[in-house]
Amino acid sequence: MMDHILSNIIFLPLFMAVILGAFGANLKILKIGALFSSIVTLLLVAWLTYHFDPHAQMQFVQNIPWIQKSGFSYFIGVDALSLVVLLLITLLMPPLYIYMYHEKRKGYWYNMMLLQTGVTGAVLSLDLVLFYLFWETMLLPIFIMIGKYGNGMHQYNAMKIILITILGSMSMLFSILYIGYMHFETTGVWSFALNDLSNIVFNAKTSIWLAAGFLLAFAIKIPLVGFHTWMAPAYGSAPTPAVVIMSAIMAKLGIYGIWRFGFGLFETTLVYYAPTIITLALIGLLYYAVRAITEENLRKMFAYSSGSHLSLIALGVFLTNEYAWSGSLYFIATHALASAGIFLMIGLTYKRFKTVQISSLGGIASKAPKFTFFFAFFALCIAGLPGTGGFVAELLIIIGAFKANLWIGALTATTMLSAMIYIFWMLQRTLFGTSNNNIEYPDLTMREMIMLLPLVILLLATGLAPSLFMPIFEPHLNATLHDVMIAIGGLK
Amino acid sequence: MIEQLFLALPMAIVVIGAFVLMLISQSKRFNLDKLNLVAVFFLAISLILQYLTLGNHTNTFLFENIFGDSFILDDFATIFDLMFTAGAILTLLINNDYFKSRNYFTGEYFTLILFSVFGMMMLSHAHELVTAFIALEIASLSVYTLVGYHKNNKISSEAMMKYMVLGSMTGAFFMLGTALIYGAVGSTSLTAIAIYVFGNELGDMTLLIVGASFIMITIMFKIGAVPFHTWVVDVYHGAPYPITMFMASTFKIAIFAIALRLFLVDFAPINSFWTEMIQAITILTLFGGSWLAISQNLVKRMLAGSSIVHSGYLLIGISSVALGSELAAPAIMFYLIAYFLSAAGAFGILSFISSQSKKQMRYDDFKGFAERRPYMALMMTVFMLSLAGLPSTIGFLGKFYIFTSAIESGQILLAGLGILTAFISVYYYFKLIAMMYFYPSNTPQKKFPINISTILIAMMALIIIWGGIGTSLIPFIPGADGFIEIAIQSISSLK
Amino acid sequence: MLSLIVILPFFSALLMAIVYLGNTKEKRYFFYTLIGVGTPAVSTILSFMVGNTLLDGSATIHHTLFQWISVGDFNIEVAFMADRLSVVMISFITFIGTLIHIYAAGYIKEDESYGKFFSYFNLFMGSMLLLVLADNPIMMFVGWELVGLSSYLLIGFYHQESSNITAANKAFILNRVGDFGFIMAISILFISLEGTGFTFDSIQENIGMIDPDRLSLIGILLFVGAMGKSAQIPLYVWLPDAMAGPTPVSALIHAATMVTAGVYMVARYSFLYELIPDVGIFIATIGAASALFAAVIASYQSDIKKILAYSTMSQLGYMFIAVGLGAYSSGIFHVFTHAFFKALLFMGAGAVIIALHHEQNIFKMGGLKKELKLVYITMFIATLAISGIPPFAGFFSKDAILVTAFASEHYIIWGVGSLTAMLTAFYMFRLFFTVFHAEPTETKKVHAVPNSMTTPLVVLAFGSATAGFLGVNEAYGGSSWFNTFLALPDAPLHLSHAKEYMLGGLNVLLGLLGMWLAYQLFAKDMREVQEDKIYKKVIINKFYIDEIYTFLIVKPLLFLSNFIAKVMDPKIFDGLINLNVWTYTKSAVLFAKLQNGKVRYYALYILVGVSAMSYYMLFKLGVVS
Amino acid sequence: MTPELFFLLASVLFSIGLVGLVSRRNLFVLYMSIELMLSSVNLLLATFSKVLGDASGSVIALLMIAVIAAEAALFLAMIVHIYRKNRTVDSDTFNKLREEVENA
Repeated sequence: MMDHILSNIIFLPLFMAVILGAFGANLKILKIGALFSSIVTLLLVAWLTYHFDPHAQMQFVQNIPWIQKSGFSYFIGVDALSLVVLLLITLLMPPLYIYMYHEKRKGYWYNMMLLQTGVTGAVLSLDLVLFYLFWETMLLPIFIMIGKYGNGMHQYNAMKIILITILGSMSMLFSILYIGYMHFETTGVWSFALNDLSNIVFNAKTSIWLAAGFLLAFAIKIPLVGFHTWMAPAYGSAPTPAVVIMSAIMAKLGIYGIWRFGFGLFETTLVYYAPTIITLALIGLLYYAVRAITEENLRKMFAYSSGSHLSLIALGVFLTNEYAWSGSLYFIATHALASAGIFLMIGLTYKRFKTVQISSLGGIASKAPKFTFFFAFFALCIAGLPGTGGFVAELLIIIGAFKANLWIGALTATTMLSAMIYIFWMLQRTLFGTSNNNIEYPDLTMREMIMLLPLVILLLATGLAPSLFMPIFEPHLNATLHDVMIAIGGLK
Repeated sequence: MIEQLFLALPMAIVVIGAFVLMLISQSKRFNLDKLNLVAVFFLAISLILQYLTLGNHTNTFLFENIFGDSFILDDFATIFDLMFTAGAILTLLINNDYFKSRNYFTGEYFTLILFSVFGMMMLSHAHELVTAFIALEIASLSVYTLVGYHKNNKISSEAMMKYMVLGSMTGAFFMLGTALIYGAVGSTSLTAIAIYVFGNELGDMTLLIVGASFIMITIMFKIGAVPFHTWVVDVYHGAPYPITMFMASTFKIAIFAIALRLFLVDFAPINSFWTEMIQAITILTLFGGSWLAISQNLVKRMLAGSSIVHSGYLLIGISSVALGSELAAPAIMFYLIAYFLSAAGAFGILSFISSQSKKQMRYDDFKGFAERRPYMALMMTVFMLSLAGLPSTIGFLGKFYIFTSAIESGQILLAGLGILTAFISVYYYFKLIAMMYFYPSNTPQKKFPINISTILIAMMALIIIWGGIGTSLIPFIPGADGFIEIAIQSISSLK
Repeated sequence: MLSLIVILPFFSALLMAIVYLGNTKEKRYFFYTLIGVGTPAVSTILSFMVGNTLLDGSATIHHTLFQWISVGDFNIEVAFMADRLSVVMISFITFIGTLIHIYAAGYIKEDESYGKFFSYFNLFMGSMLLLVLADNPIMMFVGWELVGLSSYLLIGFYHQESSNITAANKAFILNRVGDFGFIMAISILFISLEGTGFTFDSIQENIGMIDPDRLSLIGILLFVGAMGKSAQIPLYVWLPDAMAGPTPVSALIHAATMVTAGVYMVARYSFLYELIPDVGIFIATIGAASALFAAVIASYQSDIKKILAYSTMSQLGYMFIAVGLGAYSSGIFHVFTHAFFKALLFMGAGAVIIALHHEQNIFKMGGLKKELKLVYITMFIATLAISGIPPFAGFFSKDAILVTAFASEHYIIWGVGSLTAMLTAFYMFRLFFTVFHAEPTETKKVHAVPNSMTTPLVVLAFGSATAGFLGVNEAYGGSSWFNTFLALPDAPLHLSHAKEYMLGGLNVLLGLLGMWLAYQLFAKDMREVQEDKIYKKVIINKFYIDEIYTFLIVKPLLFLSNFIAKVMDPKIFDGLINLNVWTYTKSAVLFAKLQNGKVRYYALYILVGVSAMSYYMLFKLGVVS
Repeated sequence: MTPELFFLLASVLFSIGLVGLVSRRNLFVLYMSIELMLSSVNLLLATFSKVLGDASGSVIALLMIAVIAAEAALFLAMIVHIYRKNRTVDSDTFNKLREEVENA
């Protein structure tokens, strides 16, 4: 169990899904199985975290030749970077299953399990082809969930997200092929393992194109401004669990990919791209925020909000200094928790009201105080209020930005403002005032509270005592940053 | 002598089976099931024999003292034979319900299938141009007939007519090429041609080159490369499902048997002569194919169009060979296997469905399919993914090797275009998946029928998955490595 | 002990929140009162104890709770520092805070979300104390934000009324604009310190290493933060609207404590500001402008709480004059005294409002001096204090400021200050007379005011009467004990006592003049101000500043957002994608049209292909070139 | 009679066949054109075997004739069948199989 722990973590949900599907399990069994798999993975990851050594690089590595003829290897391992995302995935799964408690359509559950395997694998794989495999695998469940269980123009939107995303991954595939071939050309053996490929020296021109291939894929996933047209429709029409995964995990995988593969393979080239991406990120930061102000659909509003925050994270990554990097990684975690929370709340709103249009909400506060508290809390977390994790992360990124450049810093700091505006206006129209409808508005049930409390506690903990969490990834980040700095000739 | 016979047996058994079927098909005592079983029986024996002969070819030419060097025996040919027979068996078994659901199927059908298989095997073994032509004609003529097999159906006969007119026209080109080459070399045996080609300078071989180009026209026509593609969509559409499946999966591959043999061995020294032309045709084929594919309503026609695109990918491989890529030839071989499996599976499901319902398979007819038949939908999804070349399927590996070979031979543009068209193909394949999954079904869920066809389809789906992710670490199940092994072995046996 | 002062309110807030959310219907009057009022009382005692330890000359007390964050050289601890400045602050904050809590217990009694109120209120206390006691800028900023949040929550306490929430949002967002400056300031400060520690002490040591331009940039940005919190021009517009909250909130947050945070912050960074006097002048100018501006508007308002709000703003202006000109302790002194009488005024106003069933228009009151004897007397004291009539508290602090302005030879600022002093007396007594003396327009039955509300008034009245004596300076025979205790780096001022007497006298005269004017105009018969003249119209509408802001900021923002929603996303970005798709499908259709089903054409295509190939061959073979 | 003339004749015949395929609509004419093409090829083979003084060319020609005969049988059968079905041999009338192009 424990010596192949990573493989277990990856494949347990899939295995569970296959077993249940093969025996045509009935709904009850299915629910229990799904929850069980998620909880077991959570425990495994807990064990992993406990035995994790922050000062070592790759750990629990498992490197088995997979398809020798073409040098694919089943090469997985975890370092601080992937551990953070891994923790997020496994932490979010049980609440999602609790949320889906009333879900009767079986396909829903199978998709979620497949999805978990997909994202987990993408996070843990260190072989480019393996990564690509999982990267595509996690698209399918999203595709099906949006298209089948979504609302609005869900068929069209599902097609849109799948096409635009696959356009990105195809470009990445091209780069992967090329890099693999270059390794073959230089060394005479096929390999797509990250640590082999990172030894290749590219000439500048090629590496610029190769990096472009990867960056396009990641930019679409994040999405940076300009690659974002799939985002709002997809978020708008996806069912809540899918939205949570998309905003809390998959969008983060874009950043993760830049970190792992971008900086893993061609640091110098990324420095070449840094100005472009920093510009895009800064534009996105404001663009999305401004767009969100007049958005009527809550899901879409927070889609734009997370777009804005992810631009901030991308900015932090490309600033390449320790404050910004720690901030970004910390923001990945906290924003994932916060957005998961808010999207769950929106989902609960939808369950109660059958709408998420702000104009048809209002006056919730006087009807459902508990609901109001949680909703407002998560909204404030998104807004980066002190005492919640988001603040710490934003603070670090802002400081990093100022370290890079005064003007970038000033623009970055506007995030303190921008989020505030739309969130507070939204709160006013959604929670407060007098209700536009006299439907009976049930307050949170016990189950829903149990589902939400872990997120609340974690968010408070990350906000009040970051020093409890940061040491997990601090050393690794510094080491990586050090290497990068050496690679790009120490230019800051 | 005996050993020679043993080596000749696979072909012989097939043709004998054809004759036997021809005889017994008249008697009333044999209904379709029985005939089907007989046909499968002969094919199966031949398959087993081929499998046994695989790898132990002591002497290269069949009955050298009789036929001269017109029949070569090597793993390359044998592996193709394996695919032909396997394809035929799948066609026969999977479509068993289809035959019974349609009233126009009679015993001759099986005869014709076996004859065409025999023709293809001859083609893969042919080491002499006239033999190749005759083999091609045997195969083609039976396929022509099969296409028009639904006599009372207008579009079936129309498809036959078109295919036949155009096919014979290009057949003439093949013959012309043969004649010219004969004029140049003084013999039509590939051995002599190879010697001649090695012996002379490019400039002195004008006649041979012209002849070879004419032969190439026929090949391009048969694989449906733009602008020789126009028949593909119509004929695939007009033909009954089993025939479409047979053509798409098996007959198409047969052409590559001779094409590769010519291109890789005998014209190897001069094959760079056609590079630019092939590249041009490749680009046309890729785009023309995907253009045809996205503008279709019938799934059958869409698959036809997409099969043109797949020919485009194979052509990428060919041009890489011309530019001296090491990986290209095995890549083509592997891609053929991958495409064979995927296409056979996809068409198999189509014909299975249409055996249940008499509908024209439009996209809209698939609405709610996932709710009616969840497992079928799952398999169809697998085949679609494999055709689209998404990872964890064998189709992905196929594209992977093709593109890698293109990159190796420095055709970055072609590789890029290939990936672009692969992206476009995602649209029309996923459209089907969307149709199957996104819409509710008004009829309740049907039970998964356990019979030979469904089991075979399921097996193929599993093979496709395993061929995509299968590692040879698990003993006795070759997985992806196994297929690559086969491909390399077959190519290396060419000489 | 030090950390307890801060943590207790937070803890009790959390406790009450949980209990409240547990069952919102139940009143639990006793429990909430005990926890809610008890906690500030406890912290008051603790603060006095801390103050006592400092009084007998001991140095600053540091107390580190735990390491908050440590990224590279960015080490921030949750640590508290009690030096003399912060001790003074926490003493009066907790003291007055407690009084107001008691007052609120009576004021809010009937409301069903009693528990929520006290939870918020304690949250505010905690945040304010955190702000004051913070050992490093980051912690200060955390407190700074949290007071903003709690003020948002409390302004929007009556959330059924959407306008209240609008006011709350306005307050919070404008505060955030300030915080935007603040965070930029501290970030730049940290970066420029290059990792030599980031507690106030270490900053003070290494402040020299920053070049002056950078330093003044930091100073200005910090002051932007102060503008937001302390409602100075141009970020003041939230303060009048903030009166939408319950009166105790206005008394505690928007009069006594939170709004003075800006002043405290400038004083806290005095070591920084003393290096950049030019910025100081700028601050002083802003302060003076705000003071006058607010006073003018106040003179034409008719809502009792709005008047007080504007007067708060103008008093804050005084404080900024002081700190801007380097007289930090005078500034803090005014903060101190102002806390007493302004809280008193608000609570008195609150009492009146309660008595008249939430009537806030002073011109609908009148002649209440008989019904509300106690309130009348206390309010009178407070009014005298704020008008700077000796010997009440306001006189000494305000006088000190004006003296500083005069002494530092910024005569314009001084003049503006004096003029404002006159106006202050005018509008305050205008309020006083109209509410208590003038003949009521219609008779109304007055609702009794509970003791829990009146007792704090008395205590504060005593305070506002006497608090000034703590800081009596030499000229008036005192030792200006307050300033010496604070020991802030004040700019030395040289002014003969004669001049000081003269200035003081002038202030008193101006005050009396304003008083007399108000008496003439309003004591007998009051007339609500009419918008008959254009200048009145402008003033009564607060110079249309809100409208201008709406036009300059809100409108463009909404327009931009709509533009993105309507044009950028669908037309530009989606448009590009759709254009590609369109061209592709169109070409596909064209290509598919070639499949016209006629076999002759198919043969033709093949023939074309053959010809092309033949040409290629001829070309390659060099027959044609 | 030099072989060039035969080559010329053969190519002319072949071209006539091609042009006929493209230009004519009657199925019989199409069939004839194809026959023409194939026969021209036979002529070519015969000529080559004469030129090279090698018999195999003529043998191949004979083989060809057999193959062509087989094809002819199928072709004619098809034409007859088609004529029975829809009383015409005009190839242009058979355009059921075509793209029904919807305005995509």
